[in-house]
Amino acid sequence: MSDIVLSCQGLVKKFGGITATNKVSLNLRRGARHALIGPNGAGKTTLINLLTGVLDATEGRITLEGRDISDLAPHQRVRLGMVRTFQINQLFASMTPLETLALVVSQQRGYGARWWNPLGKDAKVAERAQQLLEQFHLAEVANQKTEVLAYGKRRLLEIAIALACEPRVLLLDEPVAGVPAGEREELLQTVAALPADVSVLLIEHDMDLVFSFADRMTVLVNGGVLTEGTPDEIAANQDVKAVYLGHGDEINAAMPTIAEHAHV
Amino acid sequence: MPAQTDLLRASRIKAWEPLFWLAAFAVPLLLPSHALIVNEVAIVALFAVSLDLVLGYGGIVSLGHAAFFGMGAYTAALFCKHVSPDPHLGLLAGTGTSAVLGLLASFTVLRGSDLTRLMVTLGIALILFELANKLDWLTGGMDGIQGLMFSPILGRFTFDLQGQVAAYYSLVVLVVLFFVARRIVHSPFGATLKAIRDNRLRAMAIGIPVHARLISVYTVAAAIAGAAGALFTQTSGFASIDVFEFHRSADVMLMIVIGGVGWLYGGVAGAIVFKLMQDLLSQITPQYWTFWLGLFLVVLVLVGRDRLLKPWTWWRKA
Amino acid sequence: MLTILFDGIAYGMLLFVLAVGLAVTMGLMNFINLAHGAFAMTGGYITVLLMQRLDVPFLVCLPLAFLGAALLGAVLERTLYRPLYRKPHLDQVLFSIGLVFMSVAAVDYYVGSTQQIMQLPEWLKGRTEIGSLGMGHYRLFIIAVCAALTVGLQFILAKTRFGSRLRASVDDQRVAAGMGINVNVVFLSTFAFGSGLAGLGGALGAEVLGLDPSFPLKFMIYFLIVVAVGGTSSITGPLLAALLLGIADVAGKYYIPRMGAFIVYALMIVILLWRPNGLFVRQGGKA
Amino acid sequence: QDNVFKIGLILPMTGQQATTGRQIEAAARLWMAQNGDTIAGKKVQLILKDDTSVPDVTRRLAQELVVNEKVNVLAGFGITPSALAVAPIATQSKTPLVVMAAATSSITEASPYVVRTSFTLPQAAVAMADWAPKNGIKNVVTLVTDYGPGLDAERFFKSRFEFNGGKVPEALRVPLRNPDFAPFLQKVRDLKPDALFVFVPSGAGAAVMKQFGERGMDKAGIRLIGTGDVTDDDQLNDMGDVALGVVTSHHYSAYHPSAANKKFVADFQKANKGMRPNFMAVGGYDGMRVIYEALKKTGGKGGGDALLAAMKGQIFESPRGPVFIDAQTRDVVHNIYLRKVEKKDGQLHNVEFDVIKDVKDPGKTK
Amino acid sequence: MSELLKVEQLRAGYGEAVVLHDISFALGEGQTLALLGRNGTGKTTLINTLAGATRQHGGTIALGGRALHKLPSHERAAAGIGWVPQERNIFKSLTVHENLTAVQRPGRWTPERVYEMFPRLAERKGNLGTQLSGGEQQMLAMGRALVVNPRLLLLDEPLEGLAPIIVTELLRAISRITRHEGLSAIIVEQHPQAILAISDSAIVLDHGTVVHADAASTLRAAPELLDRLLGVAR
Ligand SMILES: Nc1ncnc2c1ncn2[C@@H]1O[C@H](COP(=O)(O)OP(=O)(O)OP(=O)(O)O)[C@@H](O)[C@H]1O
Ligand SMILES: Nc1ncnc2c1ncn2[C@@H]1O[C@H](COP(=O)(O)OP(=O)(O)OP(=O)(O)O)[C@@H](O)[C@H]1O
Ligand SMILES: [Mg+2]
Ligand SMILES: [Mg+2]
Repeated sequence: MSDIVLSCQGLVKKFGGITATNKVSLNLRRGARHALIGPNGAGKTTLINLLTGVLDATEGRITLEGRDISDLAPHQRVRLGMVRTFQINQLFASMTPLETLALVVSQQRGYGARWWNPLGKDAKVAERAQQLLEQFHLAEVANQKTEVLAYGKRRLLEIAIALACEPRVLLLDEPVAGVPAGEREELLQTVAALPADVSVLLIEHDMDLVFSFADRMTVLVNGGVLTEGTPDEIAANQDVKAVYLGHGDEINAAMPTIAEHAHV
Repeated sequence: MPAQTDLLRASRIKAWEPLFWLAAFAVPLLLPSHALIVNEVAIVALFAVSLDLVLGYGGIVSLGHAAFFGMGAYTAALFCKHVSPDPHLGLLAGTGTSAVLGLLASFTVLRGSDLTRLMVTLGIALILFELANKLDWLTGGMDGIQGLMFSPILGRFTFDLQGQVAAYYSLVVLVVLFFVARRIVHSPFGATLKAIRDNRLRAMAIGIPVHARLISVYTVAAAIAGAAGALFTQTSGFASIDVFEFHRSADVMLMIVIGGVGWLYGGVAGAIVFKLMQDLLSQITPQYWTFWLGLFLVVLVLVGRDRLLKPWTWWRKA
Repeated sequence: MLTILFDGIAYGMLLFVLAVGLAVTMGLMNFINLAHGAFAMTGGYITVLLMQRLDVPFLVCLPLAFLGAALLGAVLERTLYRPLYRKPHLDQVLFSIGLVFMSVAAVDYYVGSTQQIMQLPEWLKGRTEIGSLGMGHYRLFIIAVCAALTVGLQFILAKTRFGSRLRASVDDQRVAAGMGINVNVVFLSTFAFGSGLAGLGGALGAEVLGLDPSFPLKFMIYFLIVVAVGGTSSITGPLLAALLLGIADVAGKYYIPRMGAFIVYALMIVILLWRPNGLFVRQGGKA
Repeated sequence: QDNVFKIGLILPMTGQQATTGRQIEAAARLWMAQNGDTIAGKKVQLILKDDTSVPDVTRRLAQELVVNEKVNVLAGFGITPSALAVAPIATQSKTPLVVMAAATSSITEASPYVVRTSFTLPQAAVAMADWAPKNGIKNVVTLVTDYGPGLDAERFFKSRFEFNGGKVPEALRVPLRNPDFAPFLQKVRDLKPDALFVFVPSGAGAAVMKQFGERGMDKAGIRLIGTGDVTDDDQLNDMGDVALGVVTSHHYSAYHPSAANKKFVADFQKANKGMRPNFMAVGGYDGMRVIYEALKKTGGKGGGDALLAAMKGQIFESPRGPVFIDAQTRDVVHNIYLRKVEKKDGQLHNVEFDVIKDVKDPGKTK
Repeated sequence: MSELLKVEQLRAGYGEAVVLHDISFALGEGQTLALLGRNGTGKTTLINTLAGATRQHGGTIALGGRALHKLPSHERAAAGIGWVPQERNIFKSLTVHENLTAVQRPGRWTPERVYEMFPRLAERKGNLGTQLSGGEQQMLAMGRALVVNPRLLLLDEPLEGLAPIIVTELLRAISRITRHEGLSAIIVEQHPQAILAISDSAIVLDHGTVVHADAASTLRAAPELLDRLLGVAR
């Protein structure tokens, strides 16, 4: 099946006595818009950490484009095109967004080891960095240190960095957490607008977004896969409702009932 | 393009930089009585630049940087004694062996917390100290290698008692290596170092080979420290065991912290301030000068580097 | 050889008392206090001077050394240290080294630079032989004091909430205060306590290690080794590390005297490469 | 300006060697107080520098003193590497260099301008190696600090002692940075020699002695012998009764029963809040005498070479006894005394009970 | 219903900068207040000011008649403030259990009761704070505020990053606690509808001032008004 880009089989991760990931097998098709949902502590972030090599799996194999990458270091996996964002921002505090993006672009183009000419000497790198700044509304803060940026801007930079890596496979861990409701859609639109052959795996608790974004969904519970299917199948699945979605399909719809319960 | 100009701004040479170096070069000529201290400052400044590469840019704290300084010093001494009295070759040899040592040692600083690194580097320097003491057939033990005679610089300038030749020799090496370091920190390579220092996890996540980068910068820094050590031997005519001593590592660390880390001039400034202060205070009170030096450090930290070194901010509100 | 083991334990215990205060300030408070040795020196000088000049009995001097150093610690915490908790570690290094320099010169100025020699009371001078095991009474005394101290400390940190309130304050001062923890008092008492322990260590150690103004610099490395190897998150870590190093050092010097100086350093490097966060780190994950 | 005679005194005034610096400085100042500061029409000026026992600092200070201050004599030097580091400067600038403390044998060979007024360790060690076998000590373990002077002491003691028919079953070396002597002493105890020969830098002597006593080694029949550094006069009093009976060999004791010494000790203590002079002080005191005498003789004319020539061959009565500056080796020749620690007038003293006259540095006779 | 919290003319900010200007409002015992406003309008600053974690420049805060603004931060917890900071700020070197016990005060809420409410946490009792998933940290922050046994809960975006089912449960729990145990709460939230449903009243902030104060039910019934106040373009 050549259209499977990323896949893992029987992935297990144990932290002492806790099994955070329990025999997870997952296939990501080329160009997929795949969502990964599940209760808190189900092991979603851990799974991403395993796929990207931040954590070593206790058991199981991972293949990317048909190649076994289980033993590769994180940076080597990035070079093969698998890029992620973090649930909690991971930025370079003392660098400006411009420097950060110029650095990422240089590194992505294989210039990261150049030690004589200054960063930005290559006009193409600067150009691409500028482009990204504009795309993510960061141009006006391009030369401020990252540590003084407002939370929203930092969140945008977090995503911009990942896109600057020109991913083939993009893993997003709650990318819109902390972003106000109005701006969430826009952000995900940027992601949705990626080339059709880029595959995306999205973790998110905002069901409005997830259902409007995903063409396929996997539900993780207690470290293992509960079910996988199309959004409609998932929305209709009683087990998923029981452990994750709750009684209503959407939070807002659920609210009045709760309120009434409460007033009893 | 604005992005490019903004990016290149950091690496551009500022107007004051040539002035600073011109002044440095003028001192031994205009104030020949201070040539010796200029030489000493230039050497520790080079040493400080080397540590700043590791600490300020690579984010690796080290309390054992004297290991590389000492390696360079002893190599230069042995090279002079057994191979050739030519200082230029000796300098290269000192730089080279330190680089090799740095490469080997770099594997010990890849993992662990700051404290671990501090102690591992310290341990390596102390072990080299003990080795230099034990291998007395080679190193002269506690007495070191004494009475070395080097041939003239460029075949013409003999090291003089006043120290002018030594001062210029060290200054030239300092300037050259300083600008090499300057290129390095402003290059994409340097940027990846800063990225690693700021956030190792993210650095990995954008494809930076963290270990390889740390190994290379550690090796380069060790080489520069080795050059400083070689200069030390060549301008003083001996290598003594205390080049490996803890206080050398500690002093150089203090210097770059005084001047500010992650800024190559910080190391140079720290070296100047620390050395001159030490010299001046110990002239005034040879017994108790450490008290005043200590007081300076305490005040420096409490008041803040910026405010202390920029008097015009004193009257502004905190 | 039992005697060697005994000597190693005593030496290790001594290192422990000297370093445990640092494990508290550095490990728990996350403050790089290189001036720890200066507090130890304070305790040492209090003891020696009281004994020499005022003929105060040794056993009375020990608590006084603790209190004196603790008081000094408290005063310095209030006046100088407090603003530094939030500064970068390197600034803390610079600051505390500055304090060390000042203390060295000050002691030199007031007391002089010669080694201070302490006269132990007679009952601590002797030695008991049981078979092949020879135990110096003073070393026995050190072991007893340290054991009591360890148990006490362990109790305070594990059985009371003080330990977790302290760590909470270190993790996030602002939020800890918002949760009702009086951060200032927690820090002040911890720092004073750590300094007091250093003072006690200095008082106990003066006999074995000698005491002169360069004490804080001379032994700084040893304190750091103990804390680094032991890990900074518990009391048992530094204790076991100190014992390990003490025994290894004494045994190494006894059996292979030629390698004497290398053993401790080599051991430290090996341990730290193997366990970068120290031998005995606090591990979570056990529910 | 021309009428000033400058002495550059470079000493460790801070750090672990600070006591050496203090003793020598005090002695030098005492000499000047006793003998005035105008000699042969020249005003003698003492320029004190702290080298913190770091050789490259010593060297720079010496270089600056020579070039900028134009000093006539360099003096002081607490540790051997410092003295060695400065030797080439003395040669190059033809400035006499008076070593007042450093005790490794080879220093005087590093430059023809070096003159030593302290002592050499071989002198003291060999004297002990001669005395011990005659007094029922046949089997000795040596314990020295692992650095230049320590190795000198070990080597010379061992070879002379074995030459005299003694046995040295084990030669222990203690690392310079060593907080606890327990393992070494235990080793000695297990080896059960007749005596333990010790050389450690003066500060550590007390610790060795106390732990020696604590370990009950004296009761096990082991005697403690060593060079005089172990029972340093400066600290002897504080060491307490454990020091009683320890036999050492050295060139100076503050208890040396001569008029010259009594006056020296009294004046020294008066000027320094009761601090007792030790062998470092006498090295500084005699060093100043050598410089003064040479200045008197030359009248300040003829530069360094003349000064040096006038230093060689001086013979005088020092607080330590008769002293002779060997013209050939420029090293000090003096009596080495065997002393035992005893309590006199409520104070501990190194009481001399035997003497080996006019000991040359054995290091120079190879 | 008696008045628990009374804020008058409150001015506060960071350092010299004043972020909040002349804020006044009151809250009754057992009542819930929704605190709404766009990004960066000062919601967190207001919450933090009540908790004593910012610099107050003027005005008064009274909690049950007691002048809260005069108390240092750590005494406010004793006075009855329970705080869930926006960034959660779990104590990273404490275990889950220690996070609770370190700040616990006597009262109905004990760690055991927190574990009942969030069984997930019970399973992770011995984990260090940083070894929790994002959502678990959120639960712990909530539990930590409860074991202080406060009279007033300050909840800064308590639902962020929680699974939908937990969100509904938590909302239910909050309204249960306020109705039955007499606790009051101030809740900041990005989903106004969700929070208005369980609130009694609401205030909307803009540029650090109160631009609208109303009953929660009124606002909920007027989505256009709400959208306009919050500047949401739909
Ligand atoms: N380092 C660790 N040590 C021990 N347990 C851990 C560690 N990291 C994660 N866990 C546990 O593993 C489980 C899975 O965590 P993970 O972060 O993957 O959850 P998640 O699905 O991303 O949840 P959320 O939606 O709340 O972010 C959690 O219960 C967490 O407590
Ligand atoms: N530590 C700080 N120092 C200085 N200014 C700050 C600080 N924190 C916040 N601000 C400023 O105060 C203002 C209000 O911020 P606040 O965090 O209270 O907003 P908010 O309404 O909670 O926003 P969000 O919805 O993003 O959480 C902003 O303009 C912000 O830039
Ligand atoms: Mg997660
Ligand atoms: Mg907020």
